[in-house]
Order: sequence, then structure tokens, then C-alpha cells
Amino acid sequence: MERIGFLKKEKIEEYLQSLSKKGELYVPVDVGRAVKFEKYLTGSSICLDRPPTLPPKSVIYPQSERLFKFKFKKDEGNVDLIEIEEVEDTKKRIIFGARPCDSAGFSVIDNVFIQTDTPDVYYERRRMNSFIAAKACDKPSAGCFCIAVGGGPFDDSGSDALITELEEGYLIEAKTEKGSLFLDWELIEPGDDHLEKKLKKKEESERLLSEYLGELKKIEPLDPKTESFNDENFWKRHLSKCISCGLCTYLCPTCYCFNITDEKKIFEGERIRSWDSCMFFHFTLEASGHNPRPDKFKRFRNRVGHKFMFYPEKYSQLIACCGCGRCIRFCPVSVDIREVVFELQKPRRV
Amino acid sequence: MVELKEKISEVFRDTNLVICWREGFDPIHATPHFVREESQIEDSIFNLFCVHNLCVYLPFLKEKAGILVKGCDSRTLIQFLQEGLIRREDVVIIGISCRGIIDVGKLMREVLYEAVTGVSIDGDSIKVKTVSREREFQLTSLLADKCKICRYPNPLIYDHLIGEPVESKVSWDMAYEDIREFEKKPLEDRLSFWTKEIGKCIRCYACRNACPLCICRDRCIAETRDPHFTSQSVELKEKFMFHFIHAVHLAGRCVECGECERACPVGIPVKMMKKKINLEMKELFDYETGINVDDKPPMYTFKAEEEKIKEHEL
Amino acid sequence: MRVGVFICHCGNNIAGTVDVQKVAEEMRKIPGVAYSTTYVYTCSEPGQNEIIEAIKKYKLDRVVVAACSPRMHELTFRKAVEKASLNRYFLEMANIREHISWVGDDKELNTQKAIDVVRMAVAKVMNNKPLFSSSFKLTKRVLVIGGGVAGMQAALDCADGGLDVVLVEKSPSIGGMMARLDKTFPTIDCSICILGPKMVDVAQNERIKLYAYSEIEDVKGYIGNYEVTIRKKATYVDWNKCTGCGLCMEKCPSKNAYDYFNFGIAPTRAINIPFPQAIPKKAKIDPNYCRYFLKGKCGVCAKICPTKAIDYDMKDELVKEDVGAIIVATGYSLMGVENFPEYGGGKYKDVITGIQYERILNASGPTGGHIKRPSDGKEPETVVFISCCGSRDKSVGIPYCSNFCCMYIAKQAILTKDHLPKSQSYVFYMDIRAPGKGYDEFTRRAQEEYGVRYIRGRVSKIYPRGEKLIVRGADTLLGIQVEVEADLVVLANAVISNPDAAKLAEKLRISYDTFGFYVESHPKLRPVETNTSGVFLAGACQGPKDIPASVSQGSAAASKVLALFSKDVLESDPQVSYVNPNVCVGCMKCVKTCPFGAIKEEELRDGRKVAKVIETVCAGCGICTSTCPCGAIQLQHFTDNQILAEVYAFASGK
Amino acid sequence: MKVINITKEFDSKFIEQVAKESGENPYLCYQCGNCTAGCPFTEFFDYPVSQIMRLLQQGQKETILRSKAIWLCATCETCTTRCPCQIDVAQIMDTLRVIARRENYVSEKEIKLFFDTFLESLKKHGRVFELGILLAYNLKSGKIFTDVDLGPKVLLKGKIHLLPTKIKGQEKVESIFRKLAERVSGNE
Amino acid sequence: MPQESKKELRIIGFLCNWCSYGGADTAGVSRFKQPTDLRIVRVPCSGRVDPLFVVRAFLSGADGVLVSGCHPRDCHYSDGNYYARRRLEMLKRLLPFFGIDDRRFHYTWVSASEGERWQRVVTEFTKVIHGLGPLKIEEGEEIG
Amino acid sequence: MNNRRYAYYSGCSLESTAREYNESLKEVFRLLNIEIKEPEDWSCCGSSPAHTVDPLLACALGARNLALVEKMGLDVVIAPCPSCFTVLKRAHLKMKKDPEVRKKVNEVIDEPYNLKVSPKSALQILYEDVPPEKISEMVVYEIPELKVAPYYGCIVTRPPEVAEFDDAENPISMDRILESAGIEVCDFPFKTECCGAAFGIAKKEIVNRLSYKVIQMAKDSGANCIAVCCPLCQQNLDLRQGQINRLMGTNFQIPVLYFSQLLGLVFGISPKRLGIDKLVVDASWITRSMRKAEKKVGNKEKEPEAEEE
Repeated sequence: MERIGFLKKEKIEEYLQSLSKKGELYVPVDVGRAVKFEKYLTGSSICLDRPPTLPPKSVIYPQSERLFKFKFKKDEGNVDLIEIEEVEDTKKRIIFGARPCDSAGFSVIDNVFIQTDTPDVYYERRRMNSFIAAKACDKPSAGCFCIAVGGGPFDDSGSDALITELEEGYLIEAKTEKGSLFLDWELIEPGDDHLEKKLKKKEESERLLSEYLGELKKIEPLDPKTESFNDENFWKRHLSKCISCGLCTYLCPTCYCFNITDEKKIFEGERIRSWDSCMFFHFTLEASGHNPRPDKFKRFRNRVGHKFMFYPEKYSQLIACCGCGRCIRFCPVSVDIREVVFELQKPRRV
Repeated sequence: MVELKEKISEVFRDTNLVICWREGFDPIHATPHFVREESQIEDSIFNLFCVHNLCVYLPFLKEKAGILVKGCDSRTLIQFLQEGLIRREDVVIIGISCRGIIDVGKLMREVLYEAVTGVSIDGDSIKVKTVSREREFQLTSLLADKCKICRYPNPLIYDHLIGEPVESKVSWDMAYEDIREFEKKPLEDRLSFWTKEIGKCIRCYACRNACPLCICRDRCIAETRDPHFTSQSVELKEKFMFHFIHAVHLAGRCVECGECERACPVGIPVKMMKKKINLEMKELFDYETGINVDDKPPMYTFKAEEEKIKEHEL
Repeated sequence: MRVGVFICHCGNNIAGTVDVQKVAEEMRKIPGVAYSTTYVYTCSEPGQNEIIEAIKKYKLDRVVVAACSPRMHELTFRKAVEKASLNRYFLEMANIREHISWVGDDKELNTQKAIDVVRMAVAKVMNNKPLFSSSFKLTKRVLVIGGGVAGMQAALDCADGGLDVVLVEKSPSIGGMMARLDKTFPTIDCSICILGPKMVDVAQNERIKLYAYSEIEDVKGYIGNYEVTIRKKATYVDWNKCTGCGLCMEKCPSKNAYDYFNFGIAPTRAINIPFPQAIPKKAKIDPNYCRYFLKGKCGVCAKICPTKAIDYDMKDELVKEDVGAIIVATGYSLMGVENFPEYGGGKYKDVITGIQYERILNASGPTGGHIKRPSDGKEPETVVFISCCGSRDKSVGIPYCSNFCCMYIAKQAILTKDHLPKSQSYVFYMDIRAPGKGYDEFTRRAQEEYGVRYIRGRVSKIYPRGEKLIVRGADTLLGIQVEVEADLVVLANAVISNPDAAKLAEKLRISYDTFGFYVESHPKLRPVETNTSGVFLAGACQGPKDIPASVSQGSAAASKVLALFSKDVLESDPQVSYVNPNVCVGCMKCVKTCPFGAIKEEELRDGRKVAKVIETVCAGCGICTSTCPCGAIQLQHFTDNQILAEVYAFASGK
Repeated sequence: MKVINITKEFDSKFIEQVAKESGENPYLCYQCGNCTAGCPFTEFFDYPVSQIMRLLQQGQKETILRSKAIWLCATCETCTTRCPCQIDVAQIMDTLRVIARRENYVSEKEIKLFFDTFLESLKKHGRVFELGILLAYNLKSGKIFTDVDLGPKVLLKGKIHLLPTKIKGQEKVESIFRKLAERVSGNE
Repeated sequence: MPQESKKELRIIGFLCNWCSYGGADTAGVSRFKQPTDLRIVRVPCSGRVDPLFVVRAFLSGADGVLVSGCHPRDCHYSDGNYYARRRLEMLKRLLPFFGIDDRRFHYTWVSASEGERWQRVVTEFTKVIHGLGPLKIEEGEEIG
Repeated sequence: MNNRRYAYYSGCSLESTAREYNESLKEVFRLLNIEIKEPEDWSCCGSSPAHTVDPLLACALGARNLALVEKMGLDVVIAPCPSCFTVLKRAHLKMKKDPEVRKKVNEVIDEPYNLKVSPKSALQILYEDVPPEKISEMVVYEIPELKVAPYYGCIVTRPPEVAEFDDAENPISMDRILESAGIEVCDFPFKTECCGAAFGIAKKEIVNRLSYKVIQMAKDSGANCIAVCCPLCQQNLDLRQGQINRLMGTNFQIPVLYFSQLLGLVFGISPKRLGIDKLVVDASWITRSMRKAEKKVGNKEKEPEAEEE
């Protein structure tokens, strides 16, 4: 079912315009000092030459979403009633220009929200109505390590289509049925002739990345028996510098933790779900005032544990990290999660 | 470098902990380095990428520590002392006279975030080698904005000093020209500017946690429901609320180290708001943060007769 | 939650311009409001019963009363809900009378405003927490500051009521201004004759501990538990040995010392007893004039003293006293004569102030009660009195009336005639203020019987001509300039606060007005109380006052203290701040900003340092709460969330 | 003495006008009489200053503007200096004079004439020509011999110029007069 | 106090209990008519007014915010208004930086006896806010 | 503050009837190293006639001259004549206080005035900017017979809000200046009583009666000479002393000198240059009784001793 098409560079604008008529189209846009997915508007300048600062996670899994609205009412007998108004989001969303790691991130979240007995309807509905075209990476960016966690610069898992930027245009390969959305246009020419160039590009890109990574090339899921994992001093040694902000989790394509709050006004209110971060003190704060993870060391250990130990344990050795490197690239104090995991895997020093 | 390591060793013997820098995951990223063992001293560095204000770790650190500070960072220590957040006898300060540091974010953007494999600095130029090519830049073009208007290149407080004193020709007015320029814009433009900038905020709180003076950290009211100043919704007004909390709580306390702005992943000019307040603090109370240990932060004191605060007419 | 809302008509006061039924209906729609009604006079007994019944019937757990200002009836309704077994802090009031019905004409808009305001009160009450006062013990001793007539009266009344009194007087003797007066108006009683016995009573009362020549150094603590530090100033005479024989004063060679008691009208000795009836009657050295202190030699007094009481090396001494209440009776000062250059004040010796003239008239004064003018000791024939010197004069910053000058001028004019029957007195006045009992009759007598010539107008200038002083003024009733050739001019100089009044007020944490007079809690209903509980006022430290008023206040303050001490324990107001130690980050900014010193640093078991409120000291201002960045310290009943609830409720009305 | 109907004959506009032009509040006066007591001119006045102030509070425009007192005030500032209510009484007198002149009430013609002559000279020469003023004044007032006894003393001592000094900026001074006059006629 | 139209704007006032709330009471007792837009929140002291309350009010839909306390020197708690003065002045100068007209926020001092002054403050402030119209802080394009 | 430069606005009187004030003051300034510069092309300030016609006119006439000084780049202007001083100072204060007035006035004058000048009287300069020791140092003559009544006149220190100098009721600056120059000053109660001011021409009688009071008081105070700082006072007391004698039946022969003339005399400037001969009431006895001053060696150390009983 694989289909291949080619789009000339000069046609991209026209192409995106047509695409935006099919649904809400999101493209990476340079907003000054950051690249961010925004709704495509005519004239928006799409930015494909560098990795987006924020992954497109929020398009499908918004930072805060209203689950439902509620209204307070009273019946005849002055008894309080609550009227609930469900939110049903069936909008079609198209993401153009994600990176392969970003798409892979959705697969991690899918496991939790969809591949379960009690799927999350809000996420599921959005995910099913979304179309993702990922752009393959030519060169590694600072902190990239997708190949170390099973991905790759041309990896297509989680994407409906894969785009390779060539000199004269874009090679678009549909990877799923939904992917044909990106090809069924008159603007698209047959693309088979360009396949070879693409493969060369792929090889080159993978080479550059593995050279860049050196010995960090492969990260395995952590063994639950990893000794250092429970060693407070280990975490102190490596994470004293962590300032415990939520940047790493909020920029992460695979982090999906959330919090649910009711924002109540006098006569009405809403239940909202918003991203939360395991790096925050309040994440595990219990109503009693007790907090099982009161300090940043315990919190960071949880983050590493979750991505490289607990999640793989539950989901057939799949690491909950797509190696996009954002948490390393943008960490204010340059905490390097690769280094931490690598150190954990090393035999313990005596 | 030899001098640096010698000084660190000397201080380490006294404190058993020195907070300094080492090289990070690539050549253009330095990372804070907690020296707790003699052997770690070898890794310590000071270069143009040692951007962090290490003072952020000091308040509530339960042990005596040595710390490295640039001129700008040193103001933080004075502010801490003013507010009684640290005790002078608990820190040993190694001050570094600084000619400016590199805006790493700017450099990464210049090289399109391509992975950097090497840098070499030669006089005023810097060669940056990425996985695919090599580029050369003028150092001045990559200098952090705060360094261009630095008035305190030399540490204002220290026990040990490294480097020759650096002269600054920046005046107060020059340092705040950006704010005055911004204020010339019409009110509506200012509102739409912040609507756009604050609209980008993802409330990751990196700005807050990177700020050495944001001492509430885990207890920040931007996250609590008691008091419930703001909800977790990403509505613009809630984001505004967070930034107001941040700015108001730093009134008369921000030392303009710029860590908030540097930490922000989406590039909100967070520091501008604090600079604006500092400008007013100077105007109203002739007060400048982090200069004099004996000063009192103006929001926590008062005068019965305020020379500069006039009653407002309607 | 089951909130009951009670909307008061206040007769027609509210219902006239607010549709109270509609307000009640709107409140009924609010979730959590279980009952909403209106009543004609909610504050009346049946109105209160209505609330009590409704609480029981509808199982209400919170109550909102929308009526007049809470400053009026909050306590009334708190007591009412308490009767129905609800915590009194589960009551909120919405002010729909003073803030709405009385200030807006448009019924529709008023009603909308009332709906918003009551909704805000409902929102707040839902966030209210039950609060409970705690009780604490008190020290049943009282400190009286100032040994003038007001302070003495207060001290004696307290002692009579069985309290131990600590009386602190700044000057070497008690007696204050009254001790300096010759006669009192309108009865022409001898002042010291009626005051003297009181002074002796103070001295002899076993319950009164007198610290003369002492000042308040520091005040710590709170109502019921004050710790006061008193500075006993060095007198250089051991008062335990001094018998007050006066030999030293007689022999002292330094004869030109300034006489504070006599307001410098004549010099005194460097070692002196201020006046014959002084209590304590002890000598004191003024080191500014003493030859021993100035030149290092002399020692005459030390040689002559029969009890060897002189101690040149004496130092100030600090003593501590624990008291439960404080009465401030520090009195007043007078504007100096040098403030009137147009009258030649300070330049012409025969231009003097009223109190100086009082000393000249006084038999125990420097002239032995013979009227002699200071310049040449001659008996004056023409005496001019000028009222309102500085008083009611905005140009010198004193807009107020000094209260008793009109009366003492009349008295002094009468006494002048008594002393010197040939003399003629003139009084320049703007208005004669004589509202007391027998007062106006007195000023009339001065004119009718004693022939004192009253001129309605002010004096503009005084200049000498030969031995005379030319007083040039206006007779505004005639509209002409007039001149009097005077031998002596007496200025009724303005009453001002003590120069150190502000300093003392800051130690006591009481308020003072622009003129340095202490401010009472309420000018009508709490005239001797201050805003700091446990501190009371008596006499002219609160504003110019004559003797009867000062004495009444002294007694009033004493009765307040006695009432306070009739309880064995005191209850603290639970509307104080509270620190949640789990949230406090220990930045201690609250400690620095608390005006009452009510917050201290405390170390928890885990070594964390956090702030802690001393409940009995906290006055409930909430500065700490708005200072605390993390919301750890919350002023109970006005917590962030309670105020925010009102803001959000405000916002939800459209 | 005339009975004044203080309700009908109360010119509140006049009070406002004086208050506005002088910048002083006449109601602050509580009639202490200090101004009258100190005024060196009281003996020459028909109404003492304090009564002028009272008349003003009573809105007695006619009586005030017809009074000689407002012209005989020499602005010595004694009243202003001593007023306990901090009223600039001299300023009020000045304002009353200005209003009287504007509304053609002149009870002291010589004084007005002297002022006019003075300003005329100033306008003409840019500076004041004292001999010219004296001569012009004497001519216009008809009191030809005013101070002739003093003339020789001054002239002999060489203290007074026989000819006016005219300055370069005279036109500029004149233009100030002209522009202000235009303002008035332009109803500013 | 004629109001141009019945259209009210949203004005919230934080008043200290001892002086300004009393002043507003005095105005009421004296029947000094005022525009009706203002809604009053009673606080113990102007020093209790966290500048963030003002911000929160604006961000929750207030078009104008008024804070009133005791005159300097007259604070019931002796220092509260001194702190308030500094903090509120800071805020007043900060608001326009964000594009919020500083005239929308007014802080002043009204004593319990100054009913007339309170009337003037409310009337004038309401006039100012009506002159400025509603405050609009608009959401940009929302994602998701 | 030595050797600083001031603008000097002499005013019309000092050019004519009060030229001895002008000349003597300039001599004294020269000796004390006070540099002065006259604004070119200054015009009359309008004196009292201007403000009785139109307050704006008075303000404008003053402001024009202040603007001239401003253009010279100087920030203080000395106006020796109190009448000029008052007009200039009032113009300055009014324009400072009221932007509306500032606008209106600047519209009618040729160059705008930007409030950068403070007008001061000659008395103020000599009292505030010259240390008394410096005056004492300059003294070369003493006049033992002389006893002076210091007469300030009504407006040099009043009202205090305008003058912003010395005491309004009992000024002492002239007393102190003369005392530093070794001249005996008597206690004079009428320092600020009005002499009748500008009514000399229009209301001669008033002026004569008021001036009489002043001279009589000087006499009563034991003075044999009156020191003044105002051309109008000088004129009223000196020139009209004959008229007064005739009117009041007195026989005053009290010389009325500008305080600067007295200073000049003891500083050793020739009486001629000081214009002593221009006085109407003969003052030659003063010059005759002058004698070389004994230089008091080390008089600075000699503090007046505390009064012993």
C-alpha cells in the first residue's frame, strides 16, 4: 500500500493551502527564538530546516483541555443539581513537518491512552482524526540520539507519511492508509525516481548521527535490579545541578502525565486536564501534606525510571523515549539524560 | 585554567564542596559541576560557555560551599545577604572578572541546531564545527545581550579573585535604553507584544526555577490551589498571571542575571519585565539590587515620607 | 455547604432603592445557598430570632446577612449565629445600605450591585473557617507614664482599686503643669493647695511605685503582658540618702542654671530642688551648669551635704517592670516665646508667656508672688494679654485652639488687679471660648468687675519706646488700629505636644496625629482607648485639655484598666495570622515587615527554619500575608483564598 | 448707616472672580484683624484691610471697588506675612486694583495717573525715565509743583538723567504691551 | 451623579476596614450619591492588599481597580499603608509596561470621616474608567 | 563659592536716583572678588505699577529679563533693588508653579524663559555666599562714632514664600554683614516697617508720615545713621527728610546710606567713588570720623566666652 509522490519546492505553498482545506493544518513556524507548531495561515512561513523547539504533541494532546463543562442548577425543591455538558472534539487535524522522533512519541502515548481496556476518549478521538507527515532528518541536532533508543532519522513509526527533503523538492511516502491524504493532489508528481537519492540521504544521515553519538549508540531498557538506581548518592552526584523545572517533560514528545482540576465559578465550571510534570513538587503532593518524592533527586529518578524501566517493563521492552534530545538541548543546566542512563548501566564502582 | 583549579583546590580543602562548571554534552554547553571529591576538580573549567548563575543552588543548601561567580552573578550573593537567605560565613566566593559570555541559544540558532563537534576560539573570532561543516563567527555577534550592557564585569563580593579587572563603559541609562525604547510604543502595541510573547509560554517554569531569587521554588503560588491565584489552564490570562506573579515577587530583588530569559525554551523576554521594575526602583527609591549588603529591598521597608511617591490625582 | 442569606429591608432604608426580593431570589439560585429570605429589620430581636430559627430549620452552616455596614452590626449578628451554635466566623455581612441603597438613586442598578455584593459575601463565607480564641493570663499591674494631674489621678484610682501601679515621671518631681499654676479658674482656688495633698497621696500610697526623673526606654509584649524598660536618669544625688534639706542648693556657687520648673523666668542653682512642694523632695544636679562637671573642680555640695548623698559618678540605670496595661498621661508642651519675632519674643524681657506669668504670680515663684516685670523688677501698671499666640494660626502649622488660654488670661487679668489694684489690663482676643461650667461668667466678671479691657483683634507688632512696650494691634469691631503702652506683655502661647511624643508613641505602637497628639480609638465612644489594646490615654497628651477634663480622663483610663483586670484571663482575637510550616520556605520576609514584632523564627524538628506567629501579639493587619511570596502565612478570616473568592465572585457577575 | 440686604446684594460671582484671579481663597479669613493691625496705611484707608476682606466675603463688590483703600495699598506685604490663615492679602488687594481699573472704578486718580505715566514711560523707552515721569505726571495731574522743592537737590547731585535712555530692546518691550492688549481685546 | 448610560463597567475596590471602608460608610450615612459601578471588598488594612489581587482582578475581567487605605501616618496598624504605598506604586508603574493603562488602577487614602472625599474618589474614578471603556486582554489563536 | 559669576540686573533706579547704590555695590563686589555681568539690553521690570494693571504684564516684564540672563548661561541674577527683585522672583515662581502662566508669558515675550535662573537680592549674596570672615578681612577703617539703624524695608524679606531668605519679621542679614565689617548696629524694631514706597509722588503726605515714623524710631533706638538696601527707601528717608522736618516739625539730620556705601567706607574705598557726596542729608561727619582700624590679630580664635555668673 506504500505510495510515493514528489512535490516540487516551489509548489509547497500551494500544496499547504490545499492541505489546510482538508482540516486544521499545523506546520512548524519560526516565532522568533523558537520554532513551534501553529495553525497554518496563508502566508505562514514554514520552517523545516531545523527541529521544532516544541514537538507537535500539543496538537493531539493539548497542554490543557476542557473535558467537560458543568453548570449548577436548582430544582423546584431548591436542591442543587449539576448539569454536565460534554465536549466532543471531532475536528480533523493535519500535522505537516513533524520529525520522525515526534511521531514516534505518539506511539508511546498511544500505548497508554488507546491500547488499553479503558481508552481515553479525548485522546483517542483526536488521535484517530489526525494525519501526521514527518520530515526525515538530514543531520543530527545537538543532543539527538534517536538511534540509541530504537528510532532513526528516517524512521516512520507513528507517522502517516514520511517526507524527505531533496534538492529540487520533497519526496512524500505514504506509510499508512491515512497517509494518502498527503498524496491525493494534482500537485503531486510520481516520486519513484527519487527513491535512490532518498536512500543515499538516509545512509548519510544515519552515519552522521552514529558518528556524533560515539559510544552512546545504544541504550537498553534498564534492568529493575540496577543497583545505582536506588543509590541516593548516585542521583546526588549526577543531579545536584538539576533545577527541577518542567522544561524537559513539557518539551518531551513522550511525556503524557496530567492533572485534572475543576475550575469552579459561582454558577458554572469546567473540568480541565492539563499537563503535569513529574519534576514538580506538587506532582506527588498528597492531601495530607506528605510527599513521597519531596526532592528533585527522587523526582528525577522517577523520570528516568519511568522512561527506561517501568514503561519498558509494562510495554514489551519499549523505551518511553524517542531520542529527540530536546530535554538535553534546552535544559537550562544541560542535564544529559543519556549520560545518566549510561552511567546507570555501567557496572557499579566500588 | 591552572589558576582556576588551584583556587578551587584551595577552597575545596576548606569546604568539601565547590560549585563550578565543567564541559557539558557538547563543546558549546558547559554544565554546573558540584565538586564533592578531590578528583572532580580536574574537570572544572571556565570559558565563554559558563553561562549559568550558580548562585541558584545556594539558598537552603545545608552545607558550607565554595562557589564561582562572574561579576553579574556576584550581585545575587549580595542580594541573598541583604535578604538573609545565606550566611556569609557559609560561602567561600571565587570571583571571576568576566569579559562576557556567549549566548548559546543564539549560537545554536545560527548553526540551525546542528550538533556541534568542536569549537576553537582565536582572538575575536570563534570557529564552530558541526557534523556537516565549519563556520566562523565574530565573538561580539554571539555575545549574550546582557553582556553588551554589563555594568559589573568584576565581582562585587569575593574571597578569591581570578582574572584581571575589566572596565565597563556602560552607564545606567545605556543599560536601560531597551526598556525606555519599548515604553515609547503605544499602549496597545505593548499589550499585543506581551500577548504574543506570553502567549508562547508553556508554563514549564524553567524561568522561575533558573532564577536564583525565586526562593519559593516548589511552593510557588503559580501552582497551588491554596492560595488559588491561577489555574493550570493555558488561557492567556492565566499565563499572564504567572508572569505577573514572577515579576511582582521579584520587585526590587531581581539582579538581572538573565537566567530566566536564557532558560526559557520559547524565547519569551522574561527579563524585560524585571528590568522595568528595577528601573522604577531606582527612580523611586534610588535603589539598585545586589550592590550593597546593607541595603534593604524596597518592598520590605518604607519611609514615612516618600520623596518620590506623589499622591495620584484622578 | 448550606448557606443562609438574609436580606434586610432596614425599613425603607434599603428596600426603598433596592429590590430586596429580587436579591433574595438571585441568591437562591446559587449552589450551596440553602435558604434566602428578606426581613424588615434583621437587627431587631425578632429579626435575629428569624436567623436563629432558620439555621436550625434549614440546617444552615453559613450565614450571610445583607444589611448595613459590618462596622455597625457585625458583632450583633456574630452573637446571633453563635446562639444557634454556629461558629461566629461563619457569618459574613454584605453592606447594601451605606454602600448601595444610600448612595445610588437608580433602583435597577442598585439591585444589580446588591446582587453582586451579596454574591461576593456568599463566596467568601463558603471559604470561611471556624476560628476560636485562645485565652492567656495577665499581669495585674499598671504602668502610668506621666505624673501630672491626669497621671496622678489615674494612678491613685488604680491603686484604690487594688492594683499595683508603676508611675514614671520624666522630671524630678511629679505635679506636672498644674503644680506650676498659681490659682485655678473659675474658682480661684490655690492650685498647689489642692494638688499638694494628691501628690502626697501618691508618695505615700504603698501600691504606687514612683520613678521620678525617669523615662520609658522600651516596651515589649502585648496586652496583659508588657515588659517595660525604664531609664532612671542620673541625678548625681543618691536619693536614698538625700533628705531634701536644701543646704546644697543654698551653697551652690553656680547660680545661673536654667530653671525648667519656672520656665526660665529666673535662674536657679546647678543643684536644686525644683519647688518647695516637690515630690520626691530631692536634689538633682544639672550637669550643664554644674562647675564640677564643666570645670572638673568645685565639689561644694559634696562637702556640705550632711548625708553625703552627692555622687558625681552616678550613671543612668535601666530597670524592668512587668505590667498588664499602660496609661499614657504625658501632658503637653508650650510653644516658646522665641517663635514670635513680631512681638519681640526672646528679645524684650517683658514679653513673657502665660505660664511664666503664672510663676510670677505664684507665691512660691521667683518673685515670691509679687508682680515684678523681668527687665527691671518694677511693678507693671499696664499689662497686655494676647490670646491665640500660635494657636489657630495655620501659618505656624497650628490650626487648632489651645482650649484653656481664654480662661487663664481672664484669671491672670483678675489676679493682676488683685495684686496691683492700680494696674490696668488689656486683653487682645479673637473669640472668647468659655464653654465650661461657670466659665463664661468668669470672663464676664473680668470685664465687668475687674475692668479688664477686652479688645477684639490681634496684635501685629510690639516695639519698645523708652521703658514701655508699644503694643500695636487692631480693634476690628471699630476697624481701627490701636496702640497700648504696656509695661508687661503676656502671650497666651500655643499648647503643643511634647517634643518626644512621637518617639514614645512608636515605642508603644499607638498612633499620633500631625501635631504629635495621641489618637484615641474613637473620638466619641472610645475616648481613652488607643488602637493598641491595653494602652490607654489620659489628659493633654491626647489634645489640649484643662484640669477637670484631664482629671476625668485619668479616672476614666483607670476604670478601663480596672475593668480589664477584673478578668483573670484574656481572650485573644482569633483573626490573626497563621503559618503553615509545611509551606513556609523560611525566607523570613514576614518577620522583617511585621509592625508588631509578632513573628519569630522557629526551628522544626527536621532542622528547617520557619516563621511562627505569636498569636497574642499579632494585631491582624495581614501585611505578612501580602508579603509572603508562597502564601504560607495567612491572616485568618482574610486569607488569600477568601479575598480571591470575592474577586472571582465579582468577576462572575456580568 | 445704610442697611445692606446681604442676601440680595451678595455678588458671589465677584468673590469667585477675585478668588480665581488672585489664586487665594477669601473664605479662609476669620477676621482676626492682624492685617489691619500691621498695615502701615490703615490710618489713611477708608476701610481697613480686614474689613475689605469681610466685604469681600459678603460679596460687596461696589463698596470694595469704590474704596480708596485698594489704591492706597503699597503692597508692603505686612498683611501677607502675618496672616495666620496664610492668605496672600496683598495679592488680593492687587487683584482688586486690577479689577477696579478694568471696570473703571478709580477712587484715587493721582495714583492711577502715576502708575499710567510710569508704564507709559516704560513702554516708550524700555526703561524708566524718572524726570520724564515726574514732569508728565505734574502736567497731567495739574499739580505742577509736586516735589519741585526736591528737583534742585536731585539735579544738583547729578542723580537724575536729563534725557531718557532708550534701549535697543524697546520694541520688544512694546510688543509685550501690544500682545497683552491684543489678548484682552481678543477676549482671552 | 448623572450617568451617561445604564451600562456599567466592572470596578472593584479593596478598602481598609478602619479608614476607607468607614469613609465609604460615612458617605453613605451622609447620602453622598455615587455611581454604582464599584463593588467593595473589605480588607483589614491596605497593607493586606497584595498587588497580585489587583492583577488578578484585571485578569478576571475588572475594568478598574481601586485601593483605598488610611492616610499615611494614620494607619490603624501604624505601618500597613506605608508598605501598600510602595507596592501599589510599583504596580501602578508596571501595569502600563504590559499595556494596561495605569489610570485603570488607582490607589488613594480616605479616612473614616472623609465621606465627601470618598464620593469624589468614586465619582471621578468611575468617570475615568468610563472614559477608558472596557479592558480587553484578548486570547491569540489557541492551539488544540 | 568664591569667584563665581553672577548676572547683575541693576534696574532703572540704580541707573539714576540710586546710582550711588550701584557704584558702591560694584566697588564692594570688586573687592570681594564677586564677578558680575549685566545682561545686555535689559528692560524695566515694571515695578509696582505693572502688577496693579495686569499680573501677566508684571510677569512678562520680569520674565523677559530672566530670559536674557538665561541666555547668558548664568543661574543667579542679583537684583539689588528690592522692587526689581520681587518682580523677578515673583515672575519666576509664578511661571514655575503654573504651566498655564508659563505658556501665556512665553507667548508674549521674545525669548522663552525656562525657569533656570534664581533671582537674589544683593543682601542675600553677601550674606549667604560670602563668609563673614572674608568681610572682616577686608576692613581697613573703623568708625567708632557711628551707630547704624539697619533698615531693610518691606519687601526684601517678605513675604517669606517669595523672598525665601532671612526672617520675615526680624531679618538679621544686614545686621550681620555690617557687624562683620566692624560697624555698630543698634537694635532697631522697625526693620521692615513700610516707608510709603512708591507713593512719593502721588501721595506725598502718606510717605512723609510713614518715613517720619521710621526715622523717629531710628533716633529713639540710638542710631545716628540709617543703612538701607532699597532705592525707594533711601529716597523717601533721605531726599524727603527736609519735607518731613517741615511737615512734622522735627529737626532730623540723620544720614541715610546704602549698606554698600558703609561697607565701601570701611573697606577703604574713597567716599567720592561711593557717592557719599550725592546724599542729600549731609554725611560728611561720617567720613571725618573714620580712622585706621587696628588689625585684630587672631580674632578668629577668640570665641566669646560663656557668661560667668
